[in-house]
Amino acid sequence: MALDKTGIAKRIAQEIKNGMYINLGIGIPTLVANYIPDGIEVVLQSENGLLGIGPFPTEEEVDADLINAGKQTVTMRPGSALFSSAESFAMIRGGHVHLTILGAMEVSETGDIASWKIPGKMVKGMGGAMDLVASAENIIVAMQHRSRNGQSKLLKECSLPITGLNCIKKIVTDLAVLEVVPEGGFKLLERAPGVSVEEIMEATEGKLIVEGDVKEVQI
Amino acid sequence: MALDKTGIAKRIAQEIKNGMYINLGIGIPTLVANYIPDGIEVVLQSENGLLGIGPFPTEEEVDADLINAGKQTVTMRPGSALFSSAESFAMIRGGHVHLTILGAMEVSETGDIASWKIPGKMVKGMGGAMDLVASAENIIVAMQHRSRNGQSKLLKECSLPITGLNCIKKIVTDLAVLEVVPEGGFKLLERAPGVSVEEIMEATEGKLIVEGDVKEVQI
Amino acid sequence: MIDKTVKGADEALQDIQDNAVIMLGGFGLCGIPENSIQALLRKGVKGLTCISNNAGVDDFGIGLLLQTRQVKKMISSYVGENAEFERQLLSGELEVDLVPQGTLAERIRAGGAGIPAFFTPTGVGTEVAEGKEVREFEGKQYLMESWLKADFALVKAWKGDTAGNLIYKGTARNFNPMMAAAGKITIAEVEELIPAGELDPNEIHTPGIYVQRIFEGKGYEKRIEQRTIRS
Amino acid sequence: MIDKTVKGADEALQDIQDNAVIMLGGFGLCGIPENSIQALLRKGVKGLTCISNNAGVDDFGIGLLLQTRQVKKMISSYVGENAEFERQLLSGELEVDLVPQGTLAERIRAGGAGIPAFFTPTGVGTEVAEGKEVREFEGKQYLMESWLKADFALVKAWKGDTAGNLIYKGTARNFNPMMAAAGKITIAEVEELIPAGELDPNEIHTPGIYVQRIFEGKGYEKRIEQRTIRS
Repeated sequence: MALDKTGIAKRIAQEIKNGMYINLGIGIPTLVANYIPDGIEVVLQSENGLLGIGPFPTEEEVDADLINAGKQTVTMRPGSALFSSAESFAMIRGGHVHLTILGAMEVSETGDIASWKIPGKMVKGMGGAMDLVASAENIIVAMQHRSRNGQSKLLKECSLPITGLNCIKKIVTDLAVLEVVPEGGFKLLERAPGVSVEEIMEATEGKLIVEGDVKEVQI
Repeated sequence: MALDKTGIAKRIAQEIKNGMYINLGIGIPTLVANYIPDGIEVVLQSENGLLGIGPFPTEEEVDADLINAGKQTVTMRPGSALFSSAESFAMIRGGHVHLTILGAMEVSETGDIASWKIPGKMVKGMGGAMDLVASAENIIVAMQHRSRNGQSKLLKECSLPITGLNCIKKIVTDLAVLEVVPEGGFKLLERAPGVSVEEIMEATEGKLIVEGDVKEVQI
Repeated sequence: MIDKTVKGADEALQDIQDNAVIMLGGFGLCGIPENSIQALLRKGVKGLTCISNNAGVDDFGIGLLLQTRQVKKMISSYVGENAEFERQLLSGELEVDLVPQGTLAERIRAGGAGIPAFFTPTGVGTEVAEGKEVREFEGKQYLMESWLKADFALVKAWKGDTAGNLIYKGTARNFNPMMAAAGKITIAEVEELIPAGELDPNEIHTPGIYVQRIFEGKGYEKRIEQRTIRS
Repeated sequence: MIDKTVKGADEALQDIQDNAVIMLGGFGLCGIPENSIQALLRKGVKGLTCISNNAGVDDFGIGLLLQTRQVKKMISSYVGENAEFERQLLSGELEVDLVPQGTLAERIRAGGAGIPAFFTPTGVGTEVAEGKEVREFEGKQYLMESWLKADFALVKAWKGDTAGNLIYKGTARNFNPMMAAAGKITIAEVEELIPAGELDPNEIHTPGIYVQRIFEGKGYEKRIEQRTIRS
């Protein structure tokens, strides 16, 4: 059974270590915040100028001057800090954010990511995604293994304009957990419960590396 | 009669216009603050992170955490702001400080200034002087016309390592007020009371430009 | 201290001309100069180049200036959420220069700080790198990016004093501090304008040296784009 | 929130090795990390490269580390007021790299901000330009300068919380914020350490992300170099 969005978020949450500063993208990555294990202390960064994102506000707490990068109203945890966009991206570019989790339209077997533009369709802009993928040491992509029309999103090469080159280290999809290896290729680390290696192979256009027995995701 | 240090400071104070942000160097430039005319509102910048330098503190007001760039204890005027050294030099480099007044060991007829190093003797470092002279649109030098051993400090070319190239616009010495003209040369604007053009010419190694009648400094 | 107070947005913006390059603070609709945008609408200047992280929504923020066709060019990082924008872009009426958000923030910071160019890893190998110098430092590739400056920077703060010192609130700070420093003329609108000397010098986000004109704004709507509530 | 508290300077500096590159905050003797300097003296690490705007005085600040010959190299903008420094420099025991103050501040800021190089007008045509690339932008010449980073940044703040957020006081801020961001390991000593959540997030000068270890310092002398009084 393939993982649903919650399942993907739960699996990614297992990658989170105590003391990490983390930037979560819009969509599934945002859900990850809900599944961080007890006893693990992390700080969530919002690139519009906040360290220490808290839960959504109650009706009474809503403050138009306090939003996250998805323009949603948020709150602050104790120990938060506010700063400018220049300072925020100084943090990102300077490698101070330990982990970035974001969505993608395509990932290549060399770790390229395409996520910001579909030529001919509306171009909304890259926002902070290009800065994040160019800078973070550790980037995890959360996405569906195939597009809505069934095409693999794990490719030999990206077909869409890329957001960053050779930057993705790990991918968690509805079907599998994969590592992009330095020599190129998606190494299959785990498969979704009940999903066979063959199914994953079929859904992966890029080079899939399977070594020994591949265990199932535990969430 | 040549101007004394107070006289030089008083003459420079006449150059100050309402609304200016000003950086004053150590020595005579610091004295200028005492002679800013009534009704002229200016803000003094200290490159270690303060806009709005006030007078020296009383014994009770002394605060080790509030000093100027000369490491003297100071106070803040109402409306002051504190900031980091990076922000301070962003202000300077970005041209936000309107006027810099500083001392010099030599000035050349093309506006070069030497003020930071005497080879073979102790080198203390340039501090913020190189940033100030490279950035300010308007720089006035306050100095003695000749060195202690009688040599001119207004030269064809600087003999000491320079602090900045083609940057000095105006010089106020004990003998004269001079403008460095774009085509090269010190144009004599004013002479100290009772000091003759000939005396100034003799004390000036670089090209001295004298046009018409040169009036006396009024202080 | 120098008093930079003006009566309101119309007086502050009286000398903006057609084809001016302007910066507008804000992230989404958070921290935008609402009063100055209204004054631009009233004044009707055209051919504007607007440097702003976003382009507002159809009926608020910079979206209003798009409706009246006062904008010739946008320099932004993200311009979704705006149907009129999309129409003008596809029809060729509007030029758009998309810049990664961190690069945009740093280019504006560089403009204020007198740094004409700098190197960033952002965008290497992407469309953004086209025509730009690439150089390797310590084994990694970087792009050279240049400063951004503006004829007018329109910023919004929470509190300000008559000397132009500003304090922002929450995430409404965003692009405002860098823009304040990068404008030849910086116009600050604040929710509360107080006499110089009443703000703690240690808490000031934008020192007054960067601000040429300041006024207390009126009738802030502070529209929320995504009102998300916890149950 | 992540708790970064350590007991004191000795614990904070326990893994500093000989030949480390360290940054030390402060301007003159204002805002220097007094406790961390004492710990360096106790630990006796040698061959240090010290990046600091100044070099202290003979018997205080970095001057103490010069007395014990623990410093191999200084990167500073101004090193007057120090006879032992002068002696070591003239005898060739000490390497010194003099950097204009604004360039020093910006190079450190670049180190923390992931910018390997930038252009500045400072030093064009001077000794500082030797061996550096010069380039023209908009009719003016600029030098290319590179980032500075450190193995350890030792900073001093007024108040700090257990999450590493810092607030400085007066002009004791100076180089501390940029250095906090440019250290692989940043050690902050504060006059008052308080629990996370008690500082206003809007008033923080250095966000905790930059700080790895924090402790409450003891016995600050805060020596004044030029005690100038108005009568």
